[in-house]
Amino acid sequence: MTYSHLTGLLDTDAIRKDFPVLSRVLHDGKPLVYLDNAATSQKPRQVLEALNAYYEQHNSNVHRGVHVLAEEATALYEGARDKVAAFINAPSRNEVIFTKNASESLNLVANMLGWADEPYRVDADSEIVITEMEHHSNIVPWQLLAQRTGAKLKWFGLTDEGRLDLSNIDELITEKTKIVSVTLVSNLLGTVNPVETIVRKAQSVGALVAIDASQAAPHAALDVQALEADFVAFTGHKMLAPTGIGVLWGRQELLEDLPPFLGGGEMIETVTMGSSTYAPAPHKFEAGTPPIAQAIGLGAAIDYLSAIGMDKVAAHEHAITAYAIERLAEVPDLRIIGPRTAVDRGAAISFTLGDIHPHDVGQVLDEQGIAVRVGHHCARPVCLRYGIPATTRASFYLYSTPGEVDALIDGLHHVRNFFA
Amino acid sequence: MTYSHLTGLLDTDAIRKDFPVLSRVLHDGKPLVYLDNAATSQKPRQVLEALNAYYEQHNSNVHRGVHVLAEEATALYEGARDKVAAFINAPSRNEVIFTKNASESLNLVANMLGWADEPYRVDADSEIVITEMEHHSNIVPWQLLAQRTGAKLKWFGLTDEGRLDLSNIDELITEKTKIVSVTLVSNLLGTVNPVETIVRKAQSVGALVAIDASQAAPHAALDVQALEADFVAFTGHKMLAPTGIGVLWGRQELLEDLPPFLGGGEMIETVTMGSSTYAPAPHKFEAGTPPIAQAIGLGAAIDYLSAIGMDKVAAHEHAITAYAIERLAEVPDLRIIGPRTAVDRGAAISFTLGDIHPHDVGQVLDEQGIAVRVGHHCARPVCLRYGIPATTRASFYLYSTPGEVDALIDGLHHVRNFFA
Amino acid sequence: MKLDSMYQEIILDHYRNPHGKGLRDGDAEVHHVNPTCGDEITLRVKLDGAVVEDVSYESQGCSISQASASVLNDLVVGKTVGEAQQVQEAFLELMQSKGQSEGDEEILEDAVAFAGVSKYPARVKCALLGWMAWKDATAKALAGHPEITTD
Amino acid sequence: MKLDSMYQEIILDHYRNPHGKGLRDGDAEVHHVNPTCGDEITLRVKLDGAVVEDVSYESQGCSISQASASVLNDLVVGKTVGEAQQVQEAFLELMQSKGQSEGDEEILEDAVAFAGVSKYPARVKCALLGWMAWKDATAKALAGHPEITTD
Ligand SMILES: Cc1ncc(COP(=O)(O)O)c(C=O)c1O
Ligand SMILES: Cc1ncc(COP(=O)(O)O)c(C=O)c1O
Repeated sequence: MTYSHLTGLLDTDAIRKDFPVLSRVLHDGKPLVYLDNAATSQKPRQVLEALNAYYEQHNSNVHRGVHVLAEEATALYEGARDKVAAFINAPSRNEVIFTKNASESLNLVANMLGWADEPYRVDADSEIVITEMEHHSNIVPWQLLAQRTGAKLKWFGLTDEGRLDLSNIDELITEKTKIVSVTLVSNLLGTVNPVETIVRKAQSVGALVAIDASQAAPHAALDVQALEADFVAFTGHKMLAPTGIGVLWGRQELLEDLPPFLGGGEMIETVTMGSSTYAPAPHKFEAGTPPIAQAIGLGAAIDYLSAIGMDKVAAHEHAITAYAIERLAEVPDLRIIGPRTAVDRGAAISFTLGDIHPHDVGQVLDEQGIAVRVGHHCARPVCLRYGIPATTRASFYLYSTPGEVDALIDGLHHVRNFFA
Repeated sequence: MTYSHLTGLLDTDAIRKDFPVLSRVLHDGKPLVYLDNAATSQKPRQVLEALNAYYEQHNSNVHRGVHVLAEEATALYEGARDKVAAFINAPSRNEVIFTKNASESLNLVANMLGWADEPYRVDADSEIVITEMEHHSNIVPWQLLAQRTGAKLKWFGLTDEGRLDLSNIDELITEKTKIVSVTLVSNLLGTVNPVETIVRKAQSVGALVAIDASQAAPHAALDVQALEADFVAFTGHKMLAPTGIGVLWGRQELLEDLPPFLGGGEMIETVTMGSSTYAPAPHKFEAGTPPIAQAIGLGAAIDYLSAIGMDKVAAHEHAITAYAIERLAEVPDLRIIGPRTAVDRGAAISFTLGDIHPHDVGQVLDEQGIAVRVGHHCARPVCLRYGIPATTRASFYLYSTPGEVDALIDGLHHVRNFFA
Repeated sequence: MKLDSMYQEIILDHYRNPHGKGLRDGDAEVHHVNPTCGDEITLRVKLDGAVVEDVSYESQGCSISQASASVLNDLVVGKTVGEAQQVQEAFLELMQSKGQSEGDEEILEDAVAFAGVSKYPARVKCALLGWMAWKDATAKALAGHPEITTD
Repeated sequence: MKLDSMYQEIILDHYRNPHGKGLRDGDAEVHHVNPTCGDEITLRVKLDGAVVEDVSYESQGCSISQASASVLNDLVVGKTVGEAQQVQEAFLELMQSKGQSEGDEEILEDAVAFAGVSKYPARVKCALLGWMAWKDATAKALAGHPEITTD
């Protein structure tokens, strides 16, 4: 096969050498074809080296020490915050809060608003707006907040094409809306959402906007100032970084006004038994020993991505995704759940294959070394919306190749034969 | 120097070879003397190898995949849960919840009780009991809970010797008490607390007991069944494991009855836009992609500690601590804050040195390669109790040597001369 | 090929032509979900005294969970509750064997074909979905008939 | 020895004999804390028109924070608020220089001795504690005297 018609591909031969796991061979000789990147990404050697260097030379608790290791660890940890701030074009490094994952970031927002004073406080008169394509991590925190405060939860529905249905935006986002929380890119459908429209509407009624960028930050340039949202959440493990690290970016004035969530070491200014005052953001929201090594690993991941260039990463994935959509059309009985074009679309493609259950599809693909994810992808409402129990999802990243797309297509033919 | 009078010492020559950072040389030739173990421990090669092996060979998201990597990652992650369960003698592996640190574990308990139904619910009629020697991470979550529910926060005071004053236990723990949360070992004073007395009293009034074992789990055998508490929290980074991983153990019936805290992927049974049901514990309390690699690293740390034997670790630290207390007595103007004997005492020793501020003590020690922690050690009420702004703290672990104690003593003499 | 150890011909046959599928009259009904993958089953048990008269079900899931419900129907209908419980326990044990057991063909009949599934941790829950639902529904049905003893 | 670059003799002198310590009459009072180490200062500013008449303080902390408050007192008392603010800014700049600046002795006088501290990130906050408190207290005092202009 030649892929000369695909433009914007990265030099994956070189890139793949940085990822040890990609040379794994499975089941008697099948090279790993890792197409489960929307679930988690693989880690380049550069990130592992940053972790090892930290643990082997600088490991110490941060912020409170005057000894060399403590100063080095603090400089590395806070240096990672600088890298994140630059990566997302944050106006201030103090707006970058480290969490354990995107789920914690989103729960942090929900809980801050539950305990906030006016005008932010979510209470029985408030409305919360989400969408039907959210990941469970951007649904359940709002359900819990609604249950606990009496607020009303509303949501945008989806079109048959797998896009947000904005037709009733004026009914959904009203004077009662306190917060709108929406994903930038759907992890199941792959849809890239027109969040500007939502942000503009929310601003007009004085509602806050949180953006779940978990599937966006790894794949394209993210500019929190251009987004004009109030909060942006994402997760390290999907963008070449270790597990155990997430980010919440929030606007400085908000972070100053909103109450803390978790209490403990590091987030205080002064403590007496009777009461405490809190450190300024971001520390106010980072209780306890933070995920130090993991933040440093995220910094190294950002260095890696930035050296390649996020625009180039996006172009590569766009080419691979377009090619995959084209080739998936060849497979009989295959139905893509989500946009069937590569326009406004991320690199995750969900589909059904006749009435072969995704579990079975995934199992037979696995036997050929092809790793895809099957199930509801923590977005069960999307499956309900499209009347399917589950999907098979192939998702790409900067190291994915057109050859891997071909392997997937061959694999799917094999699946069909197997269950014929 | 010969240390033949010290009994129970481990073979630290062998052990130290496993810890790369311990061979670091600072400031033109001063070997690192790492005495900041109560803040965080160093990591043995075996733990780093477990992390690297995970990332280089098995990295995948857990629980929802049918492909090989997902199965391997799940087996490793859940295998780590088995190791933790065995390490603390938990009746069931399902009682082991992975968090990001001890602070999150303690906040999780406080929040569960705030949102619980009767009989666990903490409300305006309830009382919460802690102690004056708690780490901020076991103070602030309860202050927040008290503020948010109207409950009353009470606490045990301290004796001049640095022990819990239990004389008014019957006034403190009453029929109104819903929860008593107390540290097993103080991170500042080093005191080991008689938690059995507190547990018995709490049981007699039907209150729950949470134990902060952050400074206990790394240093001696921990048996949650023998403790008879309801919750036990600890943190990985202080026990040879990576940053970014903590544990909450809770009794099964409680975990079944109590509501979730963070919402998101992994913690659900089924989700519709209107409402969700939750997975059984421990998953109910693990929203989002967990700290997979970090849990696996904790498992490797537990393997390392268990191979040596926690009783031997405890004996080693006891010998070192006794020796340090003996030698610190030689330093003029040095006042130990906390028990002045090695009985019922952990391996953290805080002290003041005349009126030389701990920051200055720490800085001058650092110049000699000696890493101690200075400040209030996230336990400011203890400093207030003893009328001091801060302390210098030296804390030992299984790789600490009597020679390092000697280096500390020499260093302290040098500090005195420097500021004389 | 390793895969064949999971997808035995017998399993694929049951999957293509499930036995006893559909909801009929019952003494108790349960709805079980596999939270990790979303497979679902609604299952009814009808008892005739101490005998399992019918097991009817509507389910949605993979070949393994479908086939396993079908085999369940084959194996327990017509048996006394006590006998059926023994089969259920033997099946549970087989599924937890991590590929170490071949299963007792005397008791498990066609269900021994699932031995290969026990090597795939992610699929064990699929195979058990129907059986756990049956266990639960039977307990419910028995609770409504205290006169029936099963041992 | 590297340490000597931090603990200059001038600093140790100020630490042993702090200038202007103790709380006296003032137009505004602030209380600042260094949350990472617990150092505290209560500081009062007294203005006489546009001139800093007195800076009085009670503080608890390390040699660096003590000495820095003492040097602050030396440097700003008697200056106009505008001049004093320039000194404060020069000192802040020096402390943020990460060891890259020696400080302008014309403006900073004794305070150039703190240049070495700027290499120790954990101690920069100690050196700045009193100065930040002074800045804050002065802003408060000025707020009470809208007639005073500082530029
Ligand atoms: C007694 C005690 N409790 C709780 C903690 C909090 O642990 P972490 O910072 O890992 O959440 C610590 C350590 O800092 C501690 O020493
Ligand atoms: C869109 C989206 N939001 C949120 C999450 C949650 O991320 P995490 O599991 O790291 O908390 C994910 C990934 O699982 C996701 O795809």
